[in-house]
Amino acid sequence: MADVITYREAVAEGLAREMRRDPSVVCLGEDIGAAEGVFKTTVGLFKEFGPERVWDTPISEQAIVGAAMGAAMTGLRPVAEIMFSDFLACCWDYLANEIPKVRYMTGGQVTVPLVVRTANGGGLGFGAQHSQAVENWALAVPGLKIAAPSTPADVVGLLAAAVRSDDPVLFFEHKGLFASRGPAAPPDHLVPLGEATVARPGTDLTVVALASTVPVALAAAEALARDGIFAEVVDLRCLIPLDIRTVLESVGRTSRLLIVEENPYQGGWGGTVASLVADEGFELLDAPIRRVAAACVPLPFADPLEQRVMPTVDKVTAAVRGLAAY
Amino acid sequence: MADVITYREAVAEGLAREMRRDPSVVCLGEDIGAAEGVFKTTVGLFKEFGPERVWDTPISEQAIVGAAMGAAMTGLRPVAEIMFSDFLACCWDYLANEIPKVRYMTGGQVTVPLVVRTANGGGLGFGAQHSQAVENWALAVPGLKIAAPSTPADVVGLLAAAVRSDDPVLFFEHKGLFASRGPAAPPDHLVPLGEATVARPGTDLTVVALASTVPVALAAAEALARDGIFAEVVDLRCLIPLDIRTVLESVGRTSRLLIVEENPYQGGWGGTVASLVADEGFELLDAPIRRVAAACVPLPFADPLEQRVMPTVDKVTAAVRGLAAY
Amino acid sequence: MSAELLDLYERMAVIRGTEKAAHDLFMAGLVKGTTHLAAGHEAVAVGASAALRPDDYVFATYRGHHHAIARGATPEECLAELMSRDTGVCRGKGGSMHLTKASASMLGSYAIVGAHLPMAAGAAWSAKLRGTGQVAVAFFGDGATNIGAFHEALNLAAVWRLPAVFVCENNLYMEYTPIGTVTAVPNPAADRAPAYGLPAEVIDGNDVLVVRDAVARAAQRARGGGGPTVIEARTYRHYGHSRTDPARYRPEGEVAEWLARDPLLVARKAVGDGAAVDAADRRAQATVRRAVEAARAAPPADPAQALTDVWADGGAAWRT
Amino acid sequence: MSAELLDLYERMAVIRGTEKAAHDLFMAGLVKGTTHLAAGHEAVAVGASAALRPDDYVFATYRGHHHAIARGATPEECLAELMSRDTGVCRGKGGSMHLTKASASMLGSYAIVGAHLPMAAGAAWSAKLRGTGQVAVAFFGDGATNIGAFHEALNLAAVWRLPAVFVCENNLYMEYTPIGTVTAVPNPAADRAPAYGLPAEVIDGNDVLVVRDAVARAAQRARGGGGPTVIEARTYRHYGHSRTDPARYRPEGEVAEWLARDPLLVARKAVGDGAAVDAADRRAQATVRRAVEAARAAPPADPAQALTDVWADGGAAWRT
Ligand SMILES: Cc1ncc(C[n+]2csc(CCOP(=O)(O)OP(=O)(O)O)c2C)c(N)n1
Ligand SMILES: Cc1ncc(C[n+]2csc(CCOP(=O)(O)OP(=O)(O)O)c2C)c(N)n1
Ligand SMILES: [Mg+2]
Ligand SMILES: [Mg+2]
Repeated sequence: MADVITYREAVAEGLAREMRRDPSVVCLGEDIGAAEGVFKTTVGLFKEFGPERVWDTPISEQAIVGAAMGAAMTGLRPVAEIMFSDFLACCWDYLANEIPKVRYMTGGQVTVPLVVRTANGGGLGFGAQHSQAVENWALAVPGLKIAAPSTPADVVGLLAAAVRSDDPVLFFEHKGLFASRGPAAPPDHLVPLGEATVARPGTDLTVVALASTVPVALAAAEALARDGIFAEVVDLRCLIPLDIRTVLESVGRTSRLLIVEENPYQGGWGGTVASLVADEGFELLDAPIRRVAAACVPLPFADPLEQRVMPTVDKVTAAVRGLAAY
Repeated sequence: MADVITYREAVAEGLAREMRRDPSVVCLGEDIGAAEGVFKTTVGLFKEFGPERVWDTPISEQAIVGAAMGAAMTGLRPVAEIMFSDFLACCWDYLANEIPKVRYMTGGQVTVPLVVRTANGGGLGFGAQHSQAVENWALAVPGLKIAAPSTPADVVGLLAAAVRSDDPVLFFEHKGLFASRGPAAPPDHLVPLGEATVARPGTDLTVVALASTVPVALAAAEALARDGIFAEVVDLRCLIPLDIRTVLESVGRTSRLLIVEENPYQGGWGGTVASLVADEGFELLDAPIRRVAAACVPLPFADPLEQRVMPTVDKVTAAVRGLAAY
Repeated sequence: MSAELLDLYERMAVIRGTEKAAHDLFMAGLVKGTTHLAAGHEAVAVGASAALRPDDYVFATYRGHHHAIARGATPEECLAELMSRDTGVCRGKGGSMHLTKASASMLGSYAIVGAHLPMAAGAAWSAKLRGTGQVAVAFFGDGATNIGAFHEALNLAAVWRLPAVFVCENNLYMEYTPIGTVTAVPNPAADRAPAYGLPAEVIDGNDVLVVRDAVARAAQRARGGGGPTVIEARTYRHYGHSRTDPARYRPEGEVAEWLARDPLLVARKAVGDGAAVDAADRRAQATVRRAVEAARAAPPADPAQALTDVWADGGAAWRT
Repeated sequence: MSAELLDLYERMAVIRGTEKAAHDLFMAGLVKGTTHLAAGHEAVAVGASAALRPDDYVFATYRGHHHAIARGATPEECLAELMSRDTGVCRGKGGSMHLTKASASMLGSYAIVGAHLPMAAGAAWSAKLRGTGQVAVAFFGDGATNIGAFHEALNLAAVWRLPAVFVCENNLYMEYTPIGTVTAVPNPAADRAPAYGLPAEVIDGNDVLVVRDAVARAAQRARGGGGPTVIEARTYRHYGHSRTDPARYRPEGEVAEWLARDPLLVARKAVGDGAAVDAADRRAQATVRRAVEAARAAPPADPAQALTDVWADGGAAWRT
């Protein structure tokens, strides 16, 4: 394997590793088999594992995720693909009401070890119905684990943890990162669910980011470092379990917190992080908690409009400066 | 009309008022017509307005809300009922991707003046799939207005505003409040969307609540007043538009904030309120922001378990004491 | 007299008695929330179970007491669940709408109409991939045939030729609204089967042997690789939709006609031996009586249970 | 020679030319995001429009350029939209997948498969209640027939006898997967119509007159209170699914066969008068050329527009 791979390749690599390891892992989704995926994230799987392990489905999101659930309850470890995360809305009952609840409401009688993978997020001019960052829908649902990697190695490592997890995991692959590159994952690479990482250490303020906003935050931190402002960037990697300890430790060092989200402010995961810090970290804070989030509008198609709406390096840089000067 | 009515009666009254006023208002939903609604919230409508204005539907949540959308785009003002708010998951595409986005993505060419009413919340032993407070799913979606009244008069007043709104409104009626009573709404009563109200003035701390948690907060405030702790209770009434000004003004007076939500902490609307205050009201605060929310579990069936999970007067009282003593 | 039929009769009588007890306990304030009694539908559950292997998967609805018991949940653990006891089949976390007995391959009762049909397709897919010869059966109401999940599940199961059986319990009503007023075809399930290239049968759902035989045929076809079958069992509920419903919307004549075709009466007649049936009734009553007593005596649900079982590690932690 | 047919030809040629321009502009880096060209499907849009009243409602998909233009959106405003211009039909906020021309009763292009079928039912319901005699038409792909919304919409429209027409553009493929491999019946739309008690026709979707006549019959039935009709128009897309798709999964012979049945060729032959058609082609080319020039010259989309039009008051405020 190459030393450097794309995020897109990492998805296929992560899936292949798990399918080799465990014959009960099966994949299903639209165009994932013979066609190797609309985003080319399942390249090679159909060839290596055949139609008994890689299933092309009709356009039936409820049947895809519902069948994955039934299969997960009966001895398989399905990995279902929902092509764009916006389409989770078409099978939301399964993600909100069925999969995350059945273990609890049966008093622990059944277990649902499945992964739902989906291409999340905007920035590519795909318009309002193919660009959303919808991890917050899932955040409000008890019983789902939520992973959203920002690097190829984390894709592989978190995918391994997700597939091996006996709990259902919603796995957000970011469309805007598919073409990005990074070091390949070492053999048997595993990143436990619920462990954030300090993507860049710093002293002046903490920037909490996720998936697409990690490179944005890192670019801003890089630019600011030239001006002597040193931001620490925390990549959450998962929303559930939420590694708030790492955030609080960082804020303990920096006394200032900025959260960078791709989703709109209202209802965003940053609110959960902010309120935990405003409670448990209140005494650590020397400044208001700020959030750079998307505007509260559907995502527009045209480039200049989309840029106006989404978080950008400039917006993060400005927010960091404001907070550092507070 | 009686001086005091139930919350349940207020729903039917509010609908009837609007249907009398505007012939383009039509209702659709499961068992709402001849049967007058599973929660008896459409009593009298079928008799007064007939089958041309009150439509019984099949069990087809997507068709109900999707048809309401098509009708709203073409000259009607539909009021669709989704029986339990949990079932919004079955038509989530319409609430998340279609209804709130079509105005924006067509550059303002179309308008979708509709209301989706639904029975929300727990506390009645209906189990994991019939008890959720799901307003947070909607909060994360730009383009939906969200109302959640706590009193019969507010039901009537907010319903009037919702039906007259040219924007789509998700209207949460709380199952646990249906049997509660309060003063009837005066004629032509209208409560504008996005105006919170101070349900009980106080000086020591601000308690922000919504729908079912308003009476919980009021009961706690009442009990605490006997001990000389005076909590101000703010009833948000709407999540979008969010009247954060009223919250900030109250915190300006009290310096302390407690938020009481029926939903779990993670992903809850309290996070949005908390982070706004932790930013814009940072200097007003003399204590951490606290939230009393449900445990992060699906709602259990059995009474003692459900009580353990949900916010209660005792939990709020304890939290207020803790915060007041901070 | 057929010993098997007598046994099926007794099973139905136990279910009937258990639900009667649930109703009485509700009235006595010992059952909270809601219940959806299946009284009148017993032949569907018992007949189907008689045709299935113990390891065949069953998925049911909120109206699922009969399926849980027919598949092996005990009346005691079901009543204990309804009464919020720690010995409840779901430890008090499920309630009437979610009875589940996974150890008997009864994989759950689901309260979102139609949601379990794709799950059954998935269980059938899993059985096929694992080569176990198991069949997955979904029981659902007439009202469920108009929801999208029905369509998606039947198409997927048909295309993948899955060992699934889709059994509609057509009791003529959704909650309060007659199914005929909101459905474009007379037989809501069977008339849709051709849209998926599937065979269908409309059967008498109140005759336990008819149900047994139809399900046996479908299960055999499924196990043989012939794919799914749609069975529409015509039946009737004796009570209202749920405990709050007096069911006044049903014409008296219709109710009387169906009560005369009570599955227990049908089976009693078919057995032929009145004394044997009376003895079965007495045994059933005793079974139910013991169950009620045991459930009443059981400890209440443990509030600490509220914070367990979200995750497979047994806990509910969502943050560090 | 029929003047009407020549006119229909020219309309198709304008659509073809506009999409060709869109393709070229994409290659030149002037169109961002994605496009789903309908080249090959023109007869469906133009034939249907010829059969409809100007105030009949149309709902289309992300593959909707042909419907937008057939219903009255100008090539210029469509290309301007694709090119992120302020003069775009949706002011740059929609893009290729969401072309909408509400003033021409073209109520939108929707990018979630199947989502617009219930909307069309709702528009038909509204027309019926308001007594306007309008019809609502939903155009959708073969792949859309397997999603739940299809089922719910057709049942509701049938039960309520709504003035709706459901037109499936069966181009044999979803994105890259042949529809036949994931659908349990050979005609994915028409074979489902009986499940809703609806009449259906499978027609040649590449013959503009055939489409016009079928839609005219269906619209007449709808206006007369006869309820919805399902039309399955067999057609083919000339390009891949979207701009990134070279469509190698399609057998060469199949492609050649369908290109020979290009709707423009079919219409050209039917017109009979080669010179007249050539003249129409030249007019169409001129129309497209002017549109491209105008769109290129138009000002870019205005970033300030990003924060308008969420609410009916024109704004986007969500808090005080
Ligand atoms: C998606 C969804 N919509 C509505 C409901 C509310 N509801 C519960 S049972 C029921 C009627 C179901 O009728 P049917 O399928 O015929 O089953 P039956 O109750 O007659 O056994 C309805 C509408 C629900 N649980 N789920
Ligand atoms: C609910 C949903 N699932 C998946 C997709 C992704 N997708 C877009 S187009 C398409 C294929 C649709 O095929 P068909 O309905 O035949 O229409 P065609 O593109 O051939 O015109 C798919 C799977 C989507 N947009 N919406
Ligand atoms: Mg029924
Ligand atoms: Mg197609």
